[in-house]
Amino acid sequence: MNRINVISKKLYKIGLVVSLAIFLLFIFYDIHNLESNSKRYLSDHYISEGVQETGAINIVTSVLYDYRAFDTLGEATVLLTAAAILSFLVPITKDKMRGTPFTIIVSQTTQVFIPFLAILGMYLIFFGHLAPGGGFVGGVVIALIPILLTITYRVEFSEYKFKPDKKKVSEDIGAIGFVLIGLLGILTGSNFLANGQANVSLGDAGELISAGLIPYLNIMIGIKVGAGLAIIFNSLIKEK
Amino acid sequence: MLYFILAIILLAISTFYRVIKGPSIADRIMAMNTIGVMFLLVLVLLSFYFERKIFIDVALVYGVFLFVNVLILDKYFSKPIKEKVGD
Amino acid sequence: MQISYIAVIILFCLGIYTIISNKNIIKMVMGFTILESSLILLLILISYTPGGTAPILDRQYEIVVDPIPQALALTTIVIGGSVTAVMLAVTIKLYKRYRTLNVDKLRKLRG
Amino acid sequence: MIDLIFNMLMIFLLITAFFMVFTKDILTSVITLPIFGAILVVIFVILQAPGPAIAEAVIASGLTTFFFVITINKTEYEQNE
Amino acid sequence: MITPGFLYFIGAILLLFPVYEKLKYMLSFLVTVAAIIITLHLIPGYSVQLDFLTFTLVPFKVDNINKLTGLIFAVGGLAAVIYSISMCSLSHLRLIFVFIGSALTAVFSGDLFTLYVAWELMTISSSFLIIMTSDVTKKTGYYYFLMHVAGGLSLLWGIFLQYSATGNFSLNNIEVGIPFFMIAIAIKLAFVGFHTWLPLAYSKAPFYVAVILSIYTTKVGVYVMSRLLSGINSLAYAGLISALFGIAMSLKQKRVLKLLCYSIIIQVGFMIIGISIGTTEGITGAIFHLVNHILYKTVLFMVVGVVIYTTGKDSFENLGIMGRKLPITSIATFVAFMGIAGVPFFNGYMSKSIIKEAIQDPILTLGLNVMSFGTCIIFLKFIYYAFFKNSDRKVDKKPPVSMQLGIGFLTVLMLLVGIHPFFLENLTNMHVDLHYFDKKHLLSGIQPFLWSIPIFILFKKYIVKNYERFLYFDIYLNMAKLFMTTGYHLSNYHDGKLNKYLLWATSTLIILLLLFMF
Amino acid sequence: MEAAVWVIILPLLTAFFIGISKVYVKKIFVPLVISSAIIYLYLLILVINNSYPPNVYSVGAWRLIGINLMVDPFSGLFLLIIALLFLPVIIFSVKYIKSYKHEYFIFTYIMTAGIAGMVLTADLFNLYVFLEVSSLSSCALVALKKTNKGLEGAYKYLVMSTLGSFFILLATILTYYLTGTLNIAEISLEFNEIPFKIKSALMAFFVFGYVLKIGLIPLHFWLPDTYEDSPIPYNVLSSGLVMKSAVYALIKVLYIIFGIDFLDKSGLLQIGVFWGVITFIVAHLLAFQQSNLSRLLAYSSIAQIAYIMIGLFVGTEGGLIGGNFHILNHAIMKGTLFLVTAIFYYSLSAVNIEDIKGLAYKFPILSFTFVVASLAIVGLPPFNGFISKWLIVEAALESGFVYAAFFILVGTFLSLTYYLKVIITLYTKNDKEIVVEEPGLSLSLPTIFLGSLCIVFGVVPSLPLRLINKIPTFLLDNGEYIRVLLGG
Repeated sequence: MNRINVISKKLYKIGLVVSLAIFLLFIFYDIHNLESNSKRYLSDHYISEGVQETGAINIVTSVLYDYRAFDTLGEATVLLTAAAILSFLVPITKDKMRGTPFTIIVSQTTQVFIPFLAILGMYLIFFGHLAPGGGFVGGVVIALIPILLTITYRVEFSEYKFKPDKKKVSEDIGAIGFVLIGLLGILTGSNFLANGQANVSLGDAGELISAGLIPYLNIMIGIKVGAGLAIIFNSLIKEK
Repeated sequence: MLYFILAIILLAISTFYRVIKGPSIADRIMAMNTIGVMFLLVLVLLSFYFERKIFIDVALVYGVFLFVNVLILDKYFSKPIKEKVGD
Repeated sequence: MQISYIAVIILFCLGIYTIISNKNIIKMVMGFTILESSLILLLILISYTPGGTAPILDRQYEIVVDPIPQALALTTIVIGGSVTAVMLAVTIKLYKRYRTLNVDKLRKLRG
Repeated sequence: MIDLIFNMLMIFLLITAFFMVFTKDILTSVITLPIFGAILVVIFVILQAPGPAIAEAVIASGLTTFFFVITINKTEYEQNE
Repeated sequence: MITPGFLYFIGAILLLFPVYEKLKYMLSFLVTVAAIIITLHLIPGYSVQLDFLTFTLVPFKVDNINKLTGLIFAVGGLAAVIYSISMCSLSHLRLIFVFIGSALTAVFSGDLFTLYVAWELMTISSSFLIIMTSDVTKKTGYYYFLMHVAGGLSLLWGIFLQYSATGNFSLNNIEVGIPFFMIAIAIKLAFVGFHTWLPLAYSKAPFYVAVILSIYTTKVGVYVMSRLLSGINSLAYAGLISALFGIAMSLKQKRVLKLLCYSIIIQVGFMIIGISIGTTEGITGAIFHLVNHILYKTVLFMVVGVVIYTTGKDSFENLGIMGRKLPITSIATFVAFMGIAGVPFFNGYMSKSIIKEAIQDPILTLGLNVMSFGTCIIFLKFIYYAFFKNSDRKVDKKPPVSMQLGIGFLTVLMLLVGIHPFFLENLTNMHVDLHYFDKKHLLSGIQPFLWSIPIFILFKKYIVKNYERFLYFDIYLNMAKLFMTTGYHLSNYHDGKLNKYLLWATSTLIILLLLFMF
Repeated sequence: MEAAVWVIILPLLTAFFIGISKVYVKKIFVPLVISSAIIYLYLLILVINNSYPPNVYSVGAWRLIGINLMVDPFSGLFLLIIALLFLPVIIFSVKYIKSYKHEYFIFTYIMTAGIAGMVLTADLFNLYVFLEVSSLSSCALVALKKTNKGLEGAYKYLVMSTLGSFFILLATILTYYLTGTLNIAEISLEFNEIPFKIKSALMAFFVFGYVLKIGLIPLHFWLPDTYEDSPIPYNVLSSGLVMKSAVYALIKVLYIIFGIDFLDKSGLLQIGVFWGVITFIVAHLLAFQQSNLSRLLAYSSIAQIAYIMIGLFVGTEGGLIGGNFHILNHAIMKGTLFLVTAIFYYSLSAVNIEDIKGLAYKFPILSFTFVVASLAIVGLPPFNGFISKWLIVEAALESGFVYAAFFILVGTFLSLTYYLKVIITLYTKNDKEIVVEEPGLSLSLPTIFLGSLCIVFGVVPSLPLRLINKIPTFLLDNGEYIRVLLGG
């Protein structure tokens, strides 16, 4: 009896999921038949005018950091919240992670690797408006430095090099910087997070120093994400 | 060039068998690393195929993370050693 | 390429199935990851135009794919990652308290 | 041709996803997670979305895997001993 | 013009400030007397309009009937407050003020909305009066509150139906939702089947609370019934049944307070009959009976209160102390008894005569006689214990002056109304074309009383005997049990299993999709 | 309207500065928190005053191609709720919260920013982002005490809210695919041409996603769990703002994007009213069984939200006024109840109903406040809950939902049963000697302020109704919204 019960429950679950799939299939099929590709005037506008309006040749970045920069503010806040949650869930005592010790080869490799990581991160951040990547990805790559230190040496060493308090503060500074750069728009008489409209010189598209405020926003996000992810990782490692 | 990509992907799929079957964790990590490297190659090849050099960035970042990934999997998933090492 | 929408549907439903049927907390979190991936895949799929190229306009291109869904996908990826991190942290915390990963055993709250 | 590659990748994606969900051993499914992420990265690149591809490489096959590894190390792994 | 109810509310608010003893006395005296004076000087036909939300309300409207009712409420308020002031705490006094104020507001309200608000305020304040007195009364208060809120909600539903059908809040022509108005009023009136709260509340609550409750709760019901449901003839029989039930129940009681409670049900039966006739005479008679009833029933409650205060219990044996040791109380008891029995030249007589005169139906006349007769028998038991049975109880403490003052005040009023019945008519210009003191009415009035005395003497040992408590059956308790078990089973489904919950969620999604897409 | 964007930025900036002050300048913490809350109140009043006629603030000055913030009477109402609740709760928590003080305030401010963003934004994806901000931070607040129950509640909350978010995201993506834009007004215009079936499927996803956060039966299960062992001042914001913001988003999406005609045609109005009726009856039955005060109040919240949903789904002018007024009233009443509970907890750590026995004689004024608020939430006159329930019932009757109207009255009776239980326990004398810690003025003053609002809004309902009366025309005819957003 119990067995039948279990099986019927499982069948019920599968039935639910399959019916959901059928519904989705119907919806997608209907949508597919609609010929909706004509409705792209917004993105067409971005593609045709984006480079001129924002000065960034990476349209995704210009959408992310200029047209829809408010989303990015929210996204950064989510990340900050996550980092704050993880850092406050951490107790004072440290937990022991079971793992194999690394040999000298790995630690040497790490030493070689770290400058490379720093340069890669910087590149991703500074060229955010020219190439794929941007503040977020660059921040994560920079955050790999403390992560690598943590896994090859130990948490103490990583935290000795990068103090948790300092990481927290730099995360906050990154977030504040984002908002403050946004406020520059208000100062110049335009709206919040305004870039080209606020008479910021956009420069020549394609140059490193161009696109007005976008690179600076990228830097701020980079700082924030780097610090935030380092906090998250180390917190998880220490989690008791 | 696309044939190369296709071949690599087929190889990757066949390597995935090791992940499914692999008796030990180390086998699986190794297989995963292999597949990762194959995809790294695919990314680079695709960049050439599309003639967009910026796609190389993706491969670069992916490569970095593949390295760290394998490191972390190695460190924490291989059989623990009785002495307390690392945190 | 339109056939790959089916893959999105399958992934989505697989994620839902994992969440509702798996009793292991970590597997549930994994289900959320799959769910999130399927939505990102959907975003990228709808951004794609056949013959288009990436929206990085270092020179003039004929057809460029839609940049907006890509931006949305970036945001979604970050949010999803943050949520996953928080979930895993809570998971560890719960494990330390209840000494189990079975969802059905977390039953202090009831009634 | 590129369509064929794309479809192969989709099938591979589904295989990994199903394997990830239905395998009993949680370590295996975590090892599969970066493969899943990598396939997504390649798919994104084929779909001309390098930005999301990088982000996916960073988050899904990077950080999320780290988090999972640590979590399992602290929970399941302890249980096994 | 200020409404008397508002005055009481102001008094309650003033009492919120820290008031010391003497000021408390002064304030309550001032408020109650001022309320009487204001009520006396109200001019029938006056009304106040107020815009509230989207509708125009008439929170204050005076006519003859409610002026008289308001007057007797104000008088009762004065007497009750004087009676109880030495015993009750400040918070109680506040609640009493709110209670009296809302009762007065209900009486003077000119639309259903105000009526409902005042109705619920009465419920709230009286329930808290019961709840806050002692730990014994908590359950009673719970029960009382729930019953009354159920009644209030029934009234509200009636109001909604009426409002959506007619679009105004007029009190006069209720067309829709009459059953719901009936239920509401039946609960307030302690009609048979809805009466369970009354004996519970009045006997458990402290006596001064019972005094105050007995003045207003059921009487507001009577007043509202006269406004909303007058002229539904079939209700007269219901009132008769209710009264007969009251007689049967009150004969069985061991405790004096309970006897008084059931006798309220009987008296309310009179009023229901009067109102349901629907003629002017009938309604006037009912309202006059309401006035008289308030007078004597309050006195009786107060008297029992004195007994409880002095001896600590309210069993029949304790009544004996009245005969010798408490002269004012004894006189008051006697006057009240004569009044309730409807003996000519006492106050109950006049209103009973009016109602009797108004009735055309022979069955109802017979029933009315039976009711009078039953009332007499019940209260003869009371009198028997008070004056004829020897009692060895001792008086521990003397009742305070304020209590006796309250009793005395009402007794004087009773005598006044009894001897000069036109006093009430003149006061409010409600003239009934009736010669109270002609032979026919005198004879019919005194008959039940005269008959009851020999019968009481004959069947004394059956009547005086204290019966065992009958099996107590309450349908509402069973309903509550059903409610509790349902809730228990439901809460068992919430066993904390996340997978189960998620399954519910997904099923909901599928159902939603099905519903919307097909 | 510069102030509109400040409403979102200021709490964010405050949260970031609190993060810095935790490490370096510890002394400025309390002044920072309080002064920011006061400035925030001023800003909110400024925005609310300018909420009619509606106006648009374009972030980045991009107008239609960027993200816009829309200040309209409907969002003005929510800002009013924030204005009424936020400062009292902040003042309350400065003394109340003892551990993880900085984190508590960081999360509270971020949560408020998220809710303000949800309320103001006129962009579908932005709505999702801010929804995520508010739900993640409120999840953190649930786990703040780090007790077993708190963590478990946080986990359940996280799972449910993430699931809901994914469905909302799915619907958002499909909407973008169909219309090529994310601006709500443009979507609304484009939606006229979309076939009925696709629209209803999208609506099902939106409804499911948001209702998961609102917590109608049977999607309510996570809600009481999050209330049970979380810091109680957070519960005030949770029931007053977080749940309500989901209601707000749902109503905005449904009424503005889909339009009332479509809702009527697809049968959502009927389904919604029926769903609401079921929900509050079951919630009342369940609330009676609870022994934990917070949990009881949580179930009561579910029931009250169901009333709100009935009011909003009736689909007439009166219903919208009633529902919106009940949103405001419920925030105030539940806020009062939770704050009183918090003081009880603070004074003798009592959360179970038996524990509060006899406390009325220790805290006479606070208990009176509790009684007032609970009678108001039951819906007895002359308190504010009565007025809004009256309006809802009237609207339901007018538009033919007679059963809903009748059951609301039945629900009133059912809710009285358990609130009266609590009140009676409060007023029962306790034999044990109770040692209490004095709450002090900073705890009791906000409570009494909110409690007095219950009476004030009951006696003078025209005060908030002046704002609320403008909402229905605005929602029922989405033309004005579209015109303002596109052209104004």
